[in-house]
Formats: sequence, C-alpha cells, structure tokens
Amino acid sequence: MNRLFSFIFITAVLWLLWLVLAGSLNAQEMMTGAVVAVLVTLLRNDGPCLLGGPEILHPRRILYAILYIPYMMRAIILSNLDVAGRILKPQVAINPGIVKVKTRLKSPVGRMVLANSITLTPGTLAVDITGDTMYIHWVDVESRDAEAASRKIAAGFEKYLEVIFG
Amino acid sequence: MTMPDTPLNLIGAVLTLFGSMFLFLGALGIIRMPDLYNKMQAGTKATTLGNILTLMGLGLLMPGWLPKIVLIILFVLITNPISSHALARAAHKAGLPLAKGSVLDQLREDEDAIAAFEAETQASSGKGVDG
Amino acid sequence: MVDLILKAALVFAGMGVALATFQLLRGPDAPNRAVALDVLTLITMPLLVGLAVHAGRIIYLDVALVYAVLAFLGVVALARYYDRGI
Amino acid sequence: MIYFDLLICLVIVLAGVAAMRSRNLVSAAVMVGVVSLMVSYLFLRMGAPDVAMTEAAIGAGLSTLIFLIAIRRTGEDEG
Repeated sequence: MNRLFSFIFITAVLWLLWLVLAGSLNAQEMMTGAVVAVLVTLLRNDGPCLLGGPEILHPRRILYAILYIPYMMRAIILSNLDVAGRILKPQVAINPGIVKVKTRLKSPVGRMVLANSITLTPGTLAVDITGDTMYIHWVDVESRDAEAASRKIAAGFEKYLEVIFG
Repeated sequence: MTMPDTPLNLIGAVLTLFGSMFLFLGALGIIRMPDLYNKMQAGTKATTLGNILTLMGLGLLMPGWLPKIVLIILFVLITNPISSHALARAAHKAGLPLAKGSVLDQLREDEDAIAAFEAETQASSGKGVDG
Repeated sequence: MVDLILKAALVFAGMGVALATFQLLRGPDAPNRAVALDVLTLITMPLLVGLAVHAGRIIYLDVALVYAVLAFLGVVALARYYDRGI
Repeated sequence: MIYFDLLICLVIVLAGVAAMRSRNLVSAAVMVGVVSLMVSYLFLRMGAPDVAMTEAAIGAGLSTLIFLIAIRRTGEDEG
C-alpha cells in the first residue's frame, strides 16, 4: 500500500514537472510525459517516499500547507522591510549574535523545512544544526535564553509545520 | 518591445519596480554590513524577495508564462537558503570571526565546551591505561 | 508608461550590479567575495527573465531555469572547500 | 538597454583583470565564476539561448568545482 502510494505520488509529480517544462497541453506531450515519468519512477530505488505514506494527503495537512504559503510570504516581507530599515539608517543599526534554539519537530523533513524557512526570513540565519538544537545568527538579539529565543524565532513556523509533517 | 498600458501590465511593472528596489537594497546591504554573516542576512535574503517580486511582475506582463515562472521561483526558494546556510556554516567552522559589536556566540561556546570535554576524557582514559 | 517603469527598474538593477561588483573587488577574503557572487547570481536571474519578456520568446526562460537549478553549486562547492575539502 | 550592456561588459573586464591580479587562487576562482555568469547574460542578449544555457551550466557549477579541486591539490597561494 505504502509503496503503491509513493509510486503514484512520485509519478504524478514528475508528470506535472514535465508538463510545466514542455509548456503545452497537446496529447503527444502528455503521453510522452506519462511514459517518461513512469520509466523514471521504475528506475529509482524502491525505498519509501521521503515525505511519508498516504497520510500526507490528509485534508487537514493540505489545508495547513496552503495556509503556510501566505504566512511565509508575510513573514518574508515584514522582515525584509525591517532589515531594509536597518540598512538605510546612516549608522547601521545591528546587535548581532548567534543564539541557541530548540525545536519541537521530530521528522527530518520538517526540521529541514523549518531551517530553510528561518534562513529565508532576513534577520535570522541557521548556521548549524545538531539533533534538535539549531544555532541561529540573529541580527538583533533580543534574548539570550534558548526558551525565549525559540518562542521568538521558531514558534510561528512550528505551529504550521507540526501539523504538516506530523 | 512596447507594452500596452492595461491595468494588469501596470501592476506587473510596478511589482517589477519594487522587486528591483529590493535587489538594489540587497546589494547595498552587502556593502554596508560589517561581517560575513550580516552581509549574508541583508544581501542574499533581501534579493530573494526582490527575485520573487520581479519574477511575479514579469509573469504578469506575460500571463501565459506564469507556470514556468512559478517553477523558477520555486527553485530559487529551495536553493537559496541551502547555499547561504552552507556558506555560513563553512565560514564559522573555518573560524571567521563575528563583527566587533556582536553580543554573544553560543555555537562557539558549545564547540569549545565539547572540545574541552573530549580533551579531558582523552587525558583521563590515557591515565587509566598507564595506571 | 509601462516601458518607463520597466526602465526605472532596470536602472535599480544596474546600480545593484555595480554595488555587488564593488563588493566583489573589495572583499578582503574569498567568502566575502562568494557573497557578492551569490547576490550577482540572484540579480542576473530576473535580468534573464526580463530579456525573455523583452524578446517575447519563451525558450529564453529555460536559461533562467538552468541558472536557478545550478547556480548555487558554485557557492556550495566553495563552502565544501572550506569545510572538509572536496 | 545599451548602457546596461556596457555596464555588464565593464563588470566582465573588471572581474577578469581582478582574477588575474589576485594572489589568492580561491578568490580568483570566484571571480572567474562571475565572468562566466555575465558572459552568459551577453550570449542571451545576442540571441543564443542554447550557448547561454551551456555557459550557465558549465561556468556556474562545474568549472568552479574543477578549479577548487585543483586548488585543493596544489595549494591556495600563488608564488
């Protein structure tokens, strides 16, 4: 069941990628894309899909994944304006340092997405990750305590990622 | 190529203008910030937002191209944090110092603590073999 | 009007290229220069898409796509060089 | 448009000269990466998307990698 699902899922993703790259929807392109997608999926090693089994298509998870996009966009824009203000001041206003942050997420993919999200929002940059501890370079250090820093930096993303990746 | 002044085209052009302003701010950031980590914060992240806005604006000028442009944005969003994280990690491991005004460096503290602990256990185990 | 706004955007992008090149020439060591390379890559990608819109040919978009996929490899190779050796 | 192309050409020349004069070979490799990035833009400007694509793939990823491997084997500083 799990392997059948991951086969179908990966084939669908590859086929969609082919259609976007080909840029047309006529029958020949779609047929060629389907054949190539199935062939490539057969050629890969038959481990489980990286994201997990059929439970990733649970409606609640999909809803949170869709809600995550505007939340992320808002975070990126707000922090960009913040950093732009810092740059444009005559004397660059920064108070940098590397702080420790603990994450609640268990799954490796969830941790990777959390680290990438933290890196994408300016003002915070994931420097190193070991286990559930992340070391984050922060332009404006507001608290030296790991607990408070986690709440400030990671909690907003974690609320969504906990549901999406389980 | 001259574009007609339809509302959609105007929105796209304004988005492109805002995006290129962020690209410029990113380039200004890497000049003004004092050390590598802050440069990366201002430089490569502000340019990511600039990239998204510019590409979306240009996509609105050519609505038929949007799927491919969204694919480009997706690739940028995936690859950009990886490259800046890799560079920051390597620079910290190579011992590139933080800027003078930095308040704390808990990663360096923890690394030093681990190194001290390992040296201590090695010394004590060496003593044990001797004894 | 649209053309005028796009020209203004091109001016901003040009100033960005100039500043990043300044950082590339100034940067005291290689990692600082690699940051400039990263910024230049990210500025060039919208320029390639802009060229595609200017020429009106969708095939030009593939160049930007290849850039988006492969351009980070140079910076990652440099990071790997400083980390453990290639 | 033409002024922008001139700016790009200027960047290519500056980065190339700096790569030749640099004492640190890793810095020189980074600058060669910038040269190939900008040359790829010029190729596209002249209407050769296939050449630009190849230049992007080879210049941005592969040649930097090969340069760095060679530098690792031989030593970082010139002379």
